[in-house]
Amino acid sequence: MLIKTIFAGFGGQGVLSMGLSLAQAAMMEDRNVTYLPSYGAEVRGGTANCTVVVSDEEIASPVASSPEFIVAMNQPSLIRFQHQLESGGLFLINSSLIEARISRGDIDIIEVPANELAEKLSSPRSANMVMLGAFVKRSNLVSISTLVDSLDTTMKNKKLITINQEALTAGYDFA
Amino acid sequence: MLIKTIFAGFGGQGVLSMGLSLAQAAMMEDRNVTYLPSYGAEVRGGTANCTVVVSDEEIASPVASSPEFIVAMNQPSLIRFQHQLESGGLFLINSSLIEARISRGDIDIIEVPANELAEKLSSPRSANMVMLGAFVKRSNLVSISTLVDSLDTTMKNKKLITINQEALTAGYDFA
Amino acid sequence: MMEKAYTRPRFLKRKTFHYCPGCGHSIVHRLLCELFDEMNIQDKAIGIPPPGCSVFAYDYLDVDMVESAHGRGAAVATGIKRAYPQAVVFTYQGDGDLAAIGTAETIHAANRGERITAIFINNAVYGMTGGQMAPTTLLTQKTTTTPYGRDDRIEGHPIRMSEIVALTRGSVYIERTAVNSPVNIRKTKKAIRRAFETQIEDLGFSLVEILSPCPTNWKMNPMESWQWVDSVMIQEFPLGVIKDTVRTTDAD
Amino acid sequence: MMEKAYTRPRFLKRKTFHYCPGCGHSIVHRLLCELFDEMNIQDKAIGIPPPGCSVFAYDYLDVDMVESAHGRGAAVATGIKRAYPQAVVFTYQGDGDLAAIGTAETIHAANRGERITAIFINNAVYGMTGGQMAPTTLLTQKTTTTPYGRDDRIEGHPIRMSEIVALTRGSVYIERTAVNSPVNIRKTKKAIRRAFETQIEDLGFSLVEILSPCPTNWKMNPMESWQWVDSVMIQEFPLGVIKDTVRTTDAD
Amino acid sequence: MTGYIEIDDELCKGCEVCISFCPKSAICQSDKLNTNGYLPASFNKDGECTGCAICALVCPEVAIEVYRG
Amino acid sequence: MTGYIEIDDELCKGCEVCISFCPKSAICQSDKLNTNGYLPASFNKDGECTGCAICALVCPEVAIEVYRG
Amino acid sequence: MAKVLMNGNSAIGEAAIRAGCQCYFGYPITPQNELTEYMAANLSRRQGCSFVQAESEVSAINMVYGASVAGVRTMTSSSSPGISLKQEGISYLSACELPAVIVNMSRGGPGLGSISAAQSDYFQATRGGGHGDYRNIVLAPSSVQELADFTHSAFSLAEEYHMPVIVLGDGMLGQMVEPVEFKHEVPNELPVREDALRGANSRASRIVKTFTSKPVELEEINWSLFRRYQLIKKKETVCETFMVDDAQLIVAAFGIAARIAKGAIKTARSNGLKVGLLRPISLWPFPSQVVQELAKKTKQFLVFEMNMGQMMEDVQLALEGNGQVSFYGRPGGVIPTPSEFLRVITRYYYQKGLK
Amino acid sequence: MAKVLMNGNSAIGEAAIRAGCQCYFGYPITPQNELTEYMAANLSRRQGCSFVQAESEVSAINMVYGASVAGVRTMTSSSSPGISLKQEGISYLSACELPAVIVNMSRGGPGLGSISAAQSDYFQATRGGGHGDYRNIVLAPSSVQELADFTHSAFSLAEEYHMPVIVLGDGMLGQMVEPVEFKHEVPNELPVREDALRGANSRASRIVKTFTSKPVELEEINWSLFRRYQLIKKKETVCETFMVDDAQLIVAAFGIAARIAKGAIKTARSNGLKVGLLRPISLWPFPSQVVQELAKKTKQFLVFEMNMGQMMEDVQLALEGNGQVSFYGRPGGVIPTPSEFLRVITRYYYQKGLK
Ligand SMILES: Cc1ncc(C[n+]2csc(CCOP(=O)(O)OP(=O)(O)O)c2C)c(N)n1
Ligand SMILES: Cc1ncc(C[n+]2csc(CCOP(=O)(O)OP(=O)(O)O)c2C)c(N)n1
Ligand code: SF4
Ligand code: SF4
Ligand code: SF4
Ligand code: SF4
Repeated sequence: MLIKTIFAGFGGQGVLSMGLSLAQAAMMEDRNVTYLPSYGAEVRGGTANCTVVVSDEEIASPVASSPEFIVAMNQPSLIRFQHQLESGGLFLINSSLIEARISRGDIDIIEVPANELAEKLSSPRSANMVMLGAFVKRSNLVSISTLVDSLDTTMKNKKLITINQEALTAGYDFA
Repeated sequence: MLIKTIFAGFGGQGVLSMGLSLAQAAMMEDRNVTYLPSYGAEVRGGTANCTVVVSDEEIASPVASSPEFIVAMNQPSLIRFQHQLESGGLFLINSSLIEARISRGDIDIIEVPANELAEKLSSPRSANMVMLGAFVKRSNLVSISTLVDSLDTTMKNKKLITINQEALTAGYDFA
Repeated sequence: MMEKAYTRPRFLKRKTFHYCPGCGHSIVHRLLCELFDEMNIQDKAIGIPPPGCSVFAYDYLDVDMVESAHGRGAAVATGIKRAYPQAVVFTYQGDGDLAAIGTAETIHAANRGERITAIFINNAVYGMTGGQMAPTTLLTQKTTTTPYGRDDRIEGHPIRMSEIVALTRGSVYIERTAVNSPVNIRKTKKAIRRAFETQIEDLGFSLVEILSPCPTNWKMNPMESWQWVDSVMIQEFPLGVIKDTVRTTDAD
Repeated sequence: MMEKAYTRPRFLKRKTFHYCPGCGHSIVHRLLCELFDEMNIQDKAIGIPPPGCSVFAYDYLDVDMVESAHGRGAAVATGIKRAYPQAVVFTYQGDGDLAAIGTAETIHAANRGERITAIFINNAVYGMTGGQMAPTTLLTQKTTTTPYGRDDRIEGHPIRMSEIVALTRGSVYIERTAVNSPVNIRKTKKAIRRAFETQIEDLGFSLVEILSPCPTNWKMNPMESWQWVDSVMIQEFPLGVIKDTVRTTDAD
Repeated sequence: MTGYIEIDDELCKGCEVCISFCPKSAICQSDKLNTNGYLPASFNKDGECTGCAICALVCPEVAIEVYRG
Repeated sequence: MTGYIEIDDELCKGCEVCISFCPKSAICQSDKLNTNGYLPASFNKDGECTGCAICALVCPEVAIEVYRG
Repeated sequence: MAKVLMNGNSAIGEAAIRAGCQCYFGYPITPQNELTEYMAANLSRRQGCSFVQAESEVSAINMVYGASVAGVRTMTSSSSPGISLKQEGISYLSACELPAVIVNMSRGGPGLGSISAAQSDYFQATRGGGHGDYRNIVLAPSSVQELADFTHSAFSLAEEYHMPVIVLGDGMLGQMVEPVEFKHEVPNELPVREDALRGANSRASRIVKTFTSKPVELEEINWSLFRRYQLIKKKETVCETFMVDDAQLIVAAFGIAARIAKGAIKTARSNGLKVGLLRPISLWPFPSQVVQELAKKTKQFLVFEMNMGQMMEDVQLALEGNGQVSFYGRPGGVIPTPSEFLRVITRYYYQKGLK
Repeated sequence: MAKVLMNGNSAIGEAAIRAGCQCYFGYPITPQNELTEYMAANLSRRQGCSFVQAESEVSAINMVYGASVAGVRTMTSSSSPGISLKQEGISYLSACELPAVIVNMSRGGPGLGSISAAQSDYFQATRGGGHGDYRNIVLAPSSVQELADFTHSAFSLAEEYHMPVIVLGDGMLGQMVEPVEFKHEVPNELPVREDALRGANSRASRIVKTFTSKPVELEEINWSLFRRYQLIKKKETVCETFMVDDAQLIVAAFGIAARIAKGAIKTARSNGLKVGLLRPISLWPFPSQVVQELAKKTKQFLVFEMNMGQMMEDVQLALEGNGQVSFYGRPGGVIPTPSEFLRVITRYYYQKGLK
């Protein structure tokens, strides 16, 4: 079992910490895991994305040309990655910021109004964790409890931790 | 036929131009010739020497570990090079500046009071050419006439040329 | 009927800048393109952008351009100018590039009086590589390689490269400006024009140091960064003409 | 009965110098050895002679010494001092070494305020390699690479490195002296002592620029060359304290 | 009003610099993201833009064209 | 005379610097080359050397030892 | 100690500190900045330690030279173009027999190239890109864990053999995050070499140099270095083999490429192809004997590198003709996936008529 | 034109000027100073030409880069340590496909080493001491005449293939004086390349660069370079053979070593030993086919280099096992005499039981 996931969005949306938290949780569940952020000269505040590979065996490459899961936090990411998804894969869409539709029939699509949900929790910046919670519910990659615990290591600020943990659960319950 | 000659002396004694003039003459006589000056960090005004190889075939190396001829313009050179001379070889000594004797019976030694002879010509700085003239007489490497002509190319200053050409002949006649 | 009061310069290629919102680089790019046109030197200009956030400058400036190794802009410019003196040659260097690895190349090109112009973008950090300390980083300023703030006892004081270059007698025009306000932007354009002129007049080496906001690595929003240039940077790097041997007499 | 008024310094190894007759290098060597003794730092001193006529300095100075790559003395010294701050670290560099290829290393070590001392031998030529132009070569001076005399339009003016280094705020003591007369030689020794003191007092970077005769490459006899230092070199490179932040307040 | 500007939504990165410098506060931020995820500046037509072109002078993205008359 | 010097013939390179700076002209050049081919300086014993040590101060070869008393 | 998630660059930094690295000298360059930044955060204010962001890579390597002369454990890191600038310094370190650790997280070249991962500095690292006859031990990790482990051993090797040791990684290894375990604690006492220059205190003064006007002296230095290199070849050659026993085709790859290859080989095996992996871990000394051993059973070798074919030459040199070498290379920073490479393996396998 | 006596360094300078070299950028270093000085005397004040003594070798190579971008014939020269400092620049020149001539009059290494002649920069020159996959044509002269001739052809090759060409000499070739004949006159018009950057005058603006955020672009650059390298291997491989037809033992040597070897071989022949010489003139591309041809008749090869064994690897690579390779090397600047090497030849000849 080897599962590749791409998280993509704007620079400010906390896409990378989605990936890191997932990776941390996977490690805590003793799985093999790699996390690879996108880096490059062209990345100047613009879009960001990262790839997380979770597996039971050694992982050959942290790169995912055709991932099983894609989480798109904004429209450009949807456009850029929609054709990369493995057929039969799952595409999570942040419907708060994305209107465009995907023109593929061979994949599952789930829409999560991540920003709205975050607003409801009156913590707009934790839309990413809402999305991550929803993702984990559907992907079943790690247990939501491990994920919640993982924030204790991936985040420093205690106050933020609780807020984000709520966000995770909210997303999880929504999906 | 391949003949190696080393000219050695103090920095100021014009040792290098002796070698260059010989090389020039050899070239003018269509022989193969190489000239190699000593160079190095330790050479700071101190001693200087050069090697001239004259041959009828291609010359493999411009270096002379055991030369057929050695011309020593001063005492340190004599000390340094006396044991390098090929047995049966010829050692020319500037007796004006050298008292020391050579402790080898297997070689020919010729003493030329180069400085005195130069003084006589009232051109003390041309002791080197006196010595070169004597050298050519005994070595027969090139004809004295070619050597005399060679100065026209190796030297710039016309006045010096005539003085040095006289010196050459003086040395030639002496030896 | 309305006439155009401002429109995109013709020698600025039509492409969205890759720079961060509020970055000063693209402003300087625009000024250069306006000058290529106004001074009509577009057909003589050769630009040299070394690595740095502006490594892609050739995607925007519609003149001949050649990439250079990090810090070697002044040497490359020397080579070009010596080979083809008719050209108007300029480097476009960051503070890491010009004031750190390029220190020797810059000072000696200036000292030789090479007829070239250095556009020196001082944003007090290494932008492209992610906000490390630059020689121009201010005291106590936090960067990714001075996480505890720059300490003069350990990392030394910010270096005033323009003043150093001004000591060389081959340098003829040096001015420090900024691109954080309408008036400073106008002055910057004047300075660059003047620098190009001294080159064209075959007088010697010219350099324009431009204080430029880097909101991303300063961890500020654009307007905060524009104000920080005034409130902090200019205290350490005063604006103005540092050397003008043509107007005044030799400064050193 | 007679007592010794002058005898060979104990930390000067017994060996004939390889330098040319009248060369200033060996005088500076002697002064250093006298100071190792008088300041009793021989057991703390670490010297760095890069390539140059003085590359063999370790044959004479009886202290720990390490060869450095050409121009990198200040970087090597930085490494040593950072690893072992108790040492008294000095570089012994020619003008080609310190003012040409070593420009960046020197300026940035000074700017960081490294507690090291640079002994900077300015003889207006590259001696070891046979008398090529140095950054300090005077205008119209003929060298093997300026056979027509140095021309400021082509090769630029001689560079005043000490004044440039003085602009960095990490430098605390900078003086220019000469070794061409009894009084200048005495002043040189005082300057080096002062430089070592500022290092030992942990104040910052110190540099002593020493105008030094090179009869061989100047094509003069020793006394002519000693006089040329006065008559020509000092006009371009005025002697005296250039910076002393301890005595006076910061110069820049 | 004696002038007006055109802002290219897609070039704009929402840095708000023009907004801060506009002497007539004739520019405000729009509330919908452009495709690059920025909230672009938008010209408020019934403000009193004089076409002074200060916004264009400061705009890092060269996203503004100014008309005067 | 109140002082005298010893010159090491073999260290000396005949640069004549000591000769030029000796205030009492108590040093002259010898007429025989040393083994390195230099004409070394030589001390003239019946000059009036004061042992001021200026020669030693300027000698590039550290070839001079000075005695005073 | 428990596993932690870390990117490769930071893992190198942590491992170096635990190996007693006292002085780090570096200069920013992507994709190794996290290492420089890690040292800034964790070494710059540490008691008795020092971090300097040099004005250039040239300066950084010469600072390393100085710190090593003073007897402490020291390192520098950079990526391809920056490593090119260090060549003179590396030659000096090698000549003066000074220990140092040099990390190259290499990127696409030549020129400014790309900041993506590549392996095209193999020749530079193994043949010595600097002047003169010298070699450096070159270690090629292929995971974050190995980056940490090899960095640690690099310091010991450098000290044992008095020479620079190069850790040759790449941009992807530096950027990727994996669980890593650090097996050593930070030493309470920082080691100082016996032969350090620290002033002629109750001992004679010392000289560290190579320059000589007598070539024979320099020849002797070269020969003594060479004798040491022979010893290192015997004792320090390391490599990994995977499923080679019955292999009809052996893939030779190092670093990140070996890791990708291994993934592809597993699938190839499950598809019934008899494919094995030879992964040199020490690139110099190169595991030539192992290659010769393998060549006794397997005749087909497929070298896979993220360059135009560099390690390939070492495989050919080792084979001396007993074995056929094919090459698959992706230069410039392109990183093929295991499945892409699987297709390559499969094609070769059948082309060569293997069953 | 008649023969003149000249030292090797000056001969290179004169040949370069006659090849239309317009800009020279250098930095003093023994044993190549006569070349820099020759250019100072003969290029610095020449109409339309330029000589710059740069502040360093790093600067010099980047000035060459600039002059080449502007379309003129340009060169730099140095010796081993200085060449190490040029590695990044050479990588950039190669990446941007810019013609340039680089002369290395190499000396003893590693480190500061010695100023005597050596051949230990072979790997650096032929493998690319800089980062990334690139090659340079490397020519190895063995006489003052060849220094002149090869310098001239180096400029044409550089321009034809848009790449740097290295003339790899040594300290002795640079210092020695021999008769030399210059076969070309100084061109009345200095050539300017078509693709020069000289301003977007009545043409679109041009960009010279390699940097990209898309590795595939960089990969394409690498592949196009590689295709050119293949072509060069076909067309520009040059070597000399001497008395190889009936040879039982073939000596392989380049540059000054080949010249010494030839002298020794002549004597060996007169002593009845069947010895021949293989002298690669282009070190890259290396004359592998010739080696393979020779290996059909001769099985014993003795590689002689003034280093610890570098070209030896290319001989082994070419032989692929059909032939035995022995090595005799003198590193550090030691220059053996023909008679010394004759003893070596003789010893090997009988050890290998050759008749
Ligand atoms: C030899 C070399 N070293 C390091 C780098 C990495 N690098 C690229 S740009 C840069 C400096 C960027 O800072 P700056 O010059 O201030 O320009 P900015 O990005 O801030 O505009 C560095 C260190 C490189 N490309 N080459
Ligand atoms: C990288 C490198 N470039 C060039 C040289 C050759 N070189 C040795 S010393 C020197 C400069 C000598 O001049 P200077 O520094 O002024 O010292 P001086 O000999 O005049 O005392 C040079 C260029 C070298 N050894 N290494
Ligand atoms: S990092 Fe800074 S300098 Fe670079 S583009 Fe962003 S704002 Fe501009
Ligand atoms: S060349 Fe000049 S600097 Fe060098 S030893 Fe001779 S006089 Fe002194
Ligand atoms: S200044 Fe330009 S980029 Fe910034 S908000 Fe205004 S229009 Fe947009
Ligand atoms: S100064 Fe010294 S070296 Fe010179 S002549 Fe006098 S004693 Fe001799």
